[in-house]
Amino acid sequence: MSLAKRKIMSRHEPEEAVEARAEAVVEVRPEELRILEAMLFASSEPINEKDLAARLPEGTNLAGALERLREDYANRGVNLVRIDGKWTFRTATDLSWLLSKETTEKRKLSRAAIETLAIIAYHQPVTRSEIEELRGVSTSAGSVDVLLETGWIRPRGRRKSPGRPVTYGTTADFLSHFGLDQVGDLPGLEELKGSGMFDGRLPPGFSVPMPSDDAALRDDEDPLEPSDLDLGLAPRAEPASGD
Amino acid sequence: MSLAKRKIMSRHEPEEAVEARAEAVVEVRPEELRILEAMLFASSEPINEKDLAARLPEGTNLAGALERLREDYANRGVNLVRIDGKWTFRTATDLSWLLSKETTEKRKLSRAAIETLAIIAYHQPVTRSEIEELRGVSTSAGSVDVLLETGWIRPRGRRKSPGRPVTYGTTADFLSHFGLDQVGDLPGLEELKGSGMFDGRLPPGFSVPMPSDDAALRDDEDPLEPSDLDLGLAPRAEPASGD
Amino acid sequence: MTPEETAFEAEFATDRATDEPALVVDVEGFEGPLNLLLMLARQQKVDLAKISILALADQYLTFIEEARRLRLELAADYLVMAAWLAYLKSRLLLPEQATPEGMTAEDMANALALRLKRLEAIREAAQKLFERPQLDRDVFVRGQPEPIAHIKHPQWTATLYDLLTAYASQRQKTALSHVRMQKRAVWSLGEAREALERLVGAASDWTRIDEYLIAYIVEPSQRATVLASSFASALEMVREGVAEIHQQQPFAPLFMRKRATPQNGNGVAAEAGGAGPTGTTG
Repeated sequence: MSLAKRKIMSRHEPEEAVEARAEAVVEVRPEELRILEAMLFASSEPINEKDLAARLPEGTNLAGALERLREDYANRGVNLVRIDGKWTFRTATDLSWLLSKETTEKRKLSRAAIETLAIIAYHQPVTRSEIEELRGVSTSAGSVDVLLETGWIRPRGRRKSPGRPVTYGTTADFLSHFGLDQVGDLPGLEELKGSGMFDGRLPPGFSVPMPSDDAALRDDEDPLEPSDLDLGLAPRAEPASGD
Repeated sequence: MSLAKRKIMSRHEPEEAVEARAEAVVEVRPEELRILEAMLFASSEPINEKDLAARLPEGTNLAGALERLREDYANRGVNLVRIDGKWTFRTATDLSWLLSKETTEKRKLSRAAIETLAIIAYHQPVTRSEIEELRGVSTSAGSVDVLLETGWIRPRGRRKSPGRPVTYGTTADFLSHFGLDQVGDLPGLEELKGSGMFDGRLPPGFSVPMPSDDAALRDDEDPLEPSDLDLGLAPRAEPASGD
Repeated sequence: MTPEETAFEAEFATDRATDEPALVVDVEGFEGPLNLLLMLARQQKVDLAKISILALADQYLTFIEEARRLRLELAADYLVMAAWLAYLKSRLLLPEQATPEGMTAEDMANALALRLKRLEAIREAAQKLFERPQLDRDVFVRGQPEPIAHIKHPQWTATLYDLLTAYASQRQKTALSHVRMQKRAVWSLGEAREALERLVGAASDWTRIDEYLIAYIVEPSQRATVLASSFASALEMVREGVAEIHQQQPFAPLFMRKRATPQNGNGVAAEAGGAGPTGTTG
């Protein structure tokens, strides 16, 4: 039952109904919620809905149960979130002050690398020369290497254009690190569309303005060749079949 | 607030009070509970009360907050538990089955096991030393163990001979796996020759037995003793030293 | 690799208010001339769409001159941009000529403004991205994951063909090369004992064991085992007090005889020791 519903009901129902409902909520917690809680709590990795459904009784409304759980935990110290289409519990963002003491400081990315990551994220699939054009500098090799090392980007294919440059995109780790359900949820995408950011490289009439980390290659991409992998070009690439 | 208290209150208070309380519980979750939740969730090990108290606002009733949290989670899929004086979340014990995943995995029998199985199929009832003699190599106990695990062979009795070795035969599962109506349907010498499995250079007098898996013991067999089963001997091996 | 950024106050900007932020330029070129242009453009404090490209070009060129006066080594990108801007500036200042084959100066200026706008947009996007709560910095996953135990149940597979070929090939192999190892004849201690008891029962005087044994040795190959077992059994019989044994010197013949009629007690002891009564077969 949603929070909103509960409030409305408590306002319009007689006392007994409220009481009965309160008891139902508190005491007889539906088994599917308990199962979801247990599975999601136990794992540190997000779990996809198929795997969750596999452990639930037949006919359970998974989407409904997840939504109910999400609401249950919305104001707790631990929240249920969806990352890359999968579900996981994470600590509430406003409590970061509490926990950050425990962690060691991660290496900070240079501004060039941050900018390069943003270009890859918002512009994917994108080649190095396109990154360079956007940034107006001709030396982005270092940034790309650093980003490959973080595991947040991956070479995903080769552009069908002279020189067949490698195209880059983001990984599931990227979504997980920034707590995104999908690249479509990147902040400020609308503003970027408004800035004409996506117009530049697209031929007229070609309307794929949104970034996509879909493993499926675009029409203008060829797959990476085995030799690309041998060269260590794609050491961190996710298997194409990974999702 | 404890569960018991909440129930009592909802029974004796006017509707407004119940509503106010319900909202208080749902919406304004005390910060100390959120902090405890987040800390206990994210910590890599159970936390003692001193460390918990260090992160809480001054003057917080830690024992009360922990008790409240313990009750909050008592009927959830995850419980707050105290282990060795420290606090941690654990999957509810009745849901531990969720945390194991059972899969079947296809595995091919080793060459030695197949050979041993073939001898047992054709020559049953047969003892391990007879298998060894037929195979011309000392059969590893492992092959027989693996075959017992497949459910395709069974110990059927003990040979009336010094040492009273266990005799083995095939099971109904064996027939079902290999698509045989009866073990007598296994091809005989002429059929084997005809299908090219023997290349013709066989010594005179060479024969292939007409196999039978009749459950009735033969004249030279004694039944297994109850102790064979009790000792786990039956699924395991011949009692070379057993008697 | 973090670009080593070199900061210096842009001294040329004398016409600007002193409270404006100092320009920070990485001369190694990791940020690039577009970045510099963007910083200069921001100082115009207008919408990038309404920026004066001419003024911007002037500021950029002034900056480059200043940098050269300070003998800063600028990356080539900066110089290329300077040359391009100088060209653009000259085109913008000249009356526009219709050149069907190329872009007009205005197109070029607009294209530059668009590039700046894009760079700014991606900058803002990057900032928003990194303002998001980040894993292991702001938000945390379960610290004590309870691993899902994976219980594998093997499902064994084999085909009838495997079975039959395995059967045929091993039967064939053993049928052709099966050598029945002759069971090695070993004279057991029991056999030796029995023989020796017969020996000492038959003769009460010293008897050479080896002489006696030769009668038993059918095959020369058994000589060693017969000798060893007999000797061991003889020692056992001596220990039990049933017989006596003596030898003149190392490697000399061994002599054995029944012990002189034992006392009652001894006899009982010998029998209790499990030895068969002597002379039963005599």
